[in-house]
Amino acid sequence: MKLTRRATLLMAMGTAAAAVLPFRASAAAEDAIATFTGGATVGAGGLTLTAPEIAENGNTVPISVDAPGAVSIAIFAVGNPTPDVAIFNFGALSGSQSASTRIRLAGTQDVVAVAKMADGSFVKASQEVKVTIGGCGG
Amino acid sequence: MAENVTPRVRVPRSAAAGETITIKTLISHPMESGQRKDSDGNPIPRSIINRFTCEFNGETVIDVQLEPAISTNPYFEFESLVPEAGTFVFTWYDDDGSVYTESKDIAIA
Amino acid sequence: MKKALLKSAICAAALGGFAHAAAADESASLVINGELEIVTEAPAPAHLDGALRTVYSGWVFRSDETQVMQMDDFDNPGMIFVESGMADWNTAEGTEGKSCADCHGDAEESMREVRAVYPKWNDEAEEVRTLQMQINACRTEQMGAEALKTDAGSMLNMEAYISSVGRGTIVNVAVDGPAQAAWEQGRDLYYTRTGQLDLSCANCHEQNYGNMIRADHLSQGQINGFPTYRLKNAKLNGVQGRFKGCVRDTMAETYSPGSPEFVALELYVASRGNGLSVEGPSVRN
Amino acid sequence: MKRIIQLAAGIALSAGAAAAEVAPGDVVFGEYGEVVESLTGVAGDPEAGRAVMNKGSGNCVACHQVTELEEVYPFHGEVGPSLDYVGERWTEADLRGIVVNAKNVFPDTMMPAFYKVDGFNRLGDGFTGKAKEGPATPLLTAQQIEDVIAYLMTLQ
Repeated sequence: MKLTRRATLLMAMGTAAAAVLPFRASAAAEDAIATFTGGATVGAGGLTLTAPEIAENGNTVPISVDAPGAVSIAIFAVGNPTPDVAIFNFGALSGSQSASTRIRLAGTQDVVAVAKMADGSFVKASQEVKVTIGGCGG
Repeated sequence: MAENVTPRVRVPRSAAAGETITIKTLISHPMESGQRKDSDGNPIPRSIINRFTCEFNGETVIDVQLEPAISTNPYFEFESLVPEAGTFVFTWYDDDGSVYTESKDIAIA
Repeated sequence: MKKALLKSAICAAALGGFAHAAAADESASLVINGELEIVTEAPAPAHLDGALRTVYSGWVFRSDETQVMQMDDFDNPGMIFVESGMADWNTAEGTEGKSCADCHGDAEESMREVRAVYPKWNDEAEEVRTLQMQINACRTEQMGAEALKTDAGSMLNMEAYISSVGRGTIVNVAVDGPAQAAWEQGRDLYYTRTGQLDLSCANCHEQNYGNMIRADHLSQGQINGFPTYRLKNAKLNGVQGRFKGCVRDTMAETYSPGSPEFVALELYVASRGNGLSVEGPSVRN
Repeated sequence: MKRIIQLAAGIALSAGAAAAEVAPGDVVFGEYGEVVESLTGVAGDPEAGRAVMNKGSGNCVACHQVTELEEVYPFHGEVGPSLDYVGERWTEADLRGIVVNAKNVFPDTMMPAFYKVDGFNRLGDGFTGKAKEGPATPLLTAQQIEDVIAYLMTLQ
């Protein structure tokens, strides 16, 4: 990914800002999550989100989700300009309701996973991923 | 249109009937997010893989909706039940209308 | 300023710069695909004259997540480019209608020991050649094909393929004999400060490896893992392109990939890793 | 970099008003590399100096740890010493000397000179990798250096 110097700088500034402010999902993130849940109440438990505490590069961040009994799991990067990341829909032959992938994070932020369970209920898990700032360059 | 798009999958050659196996997939693709600008400051249009599916003998294993926040060269790892011998079919759908597929047979050991 | 204060300050600075160079993670071990053992730590070669006691692959400085990506070829996105290189190896090109395979056969056998000894003196041409220069010599002189651009696309794919079949062999670049003059030129460049930031390779990668520069964990700058897939730009990166990036970040006028200066520097830096395994294509941040 | 150039241009334009400003070549160093005189005659602004510590400006935290800045500019380097209590350990003149040209104080230091325009090897045009046409622009302006010194003096 070729980032312009300016974009990199903006990203770094974004990171700094994210670090100062206490976490609050952006309106865009809240909307994206609500679109997935249909506005239903979201509980906790039964969903494991695995992400690095510190990502060496925000361009390629490995993450995993696991929610036994889920129908689907959506992932959101609440600090990205567009918070949606992916939705995993599990079919009849899924061996487990788990998946791993690699995602892009535009700076330090919370990654949120929301699972839709077989009974129609929703659960949520989130983890902060600190995206590093390089020392070199302007 | 994205160039040199090549799908890759890793599936065991055989499994016990009813066993759960791990599958890995990787497709070479730039996943152009639509949020970047070229050196002249013009936006580079979005061009991503937007959906990935895995089926076994016609039944869905997983069906993934991808957004631009999925990294270049999209990678997935997931698990599948193997009730019988058969064929996995993997399909990637590109924004530009291209569809890439790969299939792998699995035997019952 | 009091003289005593100055002395203690110099002492503190020296501590910050040298004694503090934290040890790399000596417990990490790299085994690829569960079978291919990679030497990521070795006694420093004698020609470093004690500048380093131990040499470490850049792999040991990376985070757990990045390390894991290199431990399985399916998880290593660099292998995408190896596949392209492999296809090119078997493709006839140029006026002679020959492929690499026509002369060299199966690269897994014929190329296994190659990456470990490059850059290398070429008697006939009377020059030190990087692996990329040798690939182009083959193309232009044997195949009648066009030279590939240094450190770009197809060239990096081929270099990655040739590196991949040499993984696990021990880097053993010759520093004496006819290569010695270029090696010395490379050594001088390594220790020469450049740019408005006035930094040499050694400032970061010899005096401060193991330390953080902002959130970057400084490595020894070893190149046994090149070409390397960087998470930063999600593609293969060549050694000399990487050199260029580093020199640029000292706010200097860089040399160009393929220049005699960078060829000499590649020889010298490669020789600093004598004793480590060939590792390319590696995964780095 | 662009911003630094603009700032420098601004200073050049207002050269008349900033007559008191000391040019990089005219800085007077003491026996141990210290610089007693303010570069501008205008008191430094510690708040502005605090901002200079970050990447995109002085980038001090790339190498130096400052506890007070951990929240606002996370991830600090370990290459140089911590700057906590630096205002107790050094005088203002010492700090000014180190920021202007640390090599006058520590000959082998890795720290760049932030107010120096000559004597470089292969001087580049910012971070472009291309040669710089014409004279160098100092990494920080005279006032930015005064601001940083004012900030560092608050670290007590």
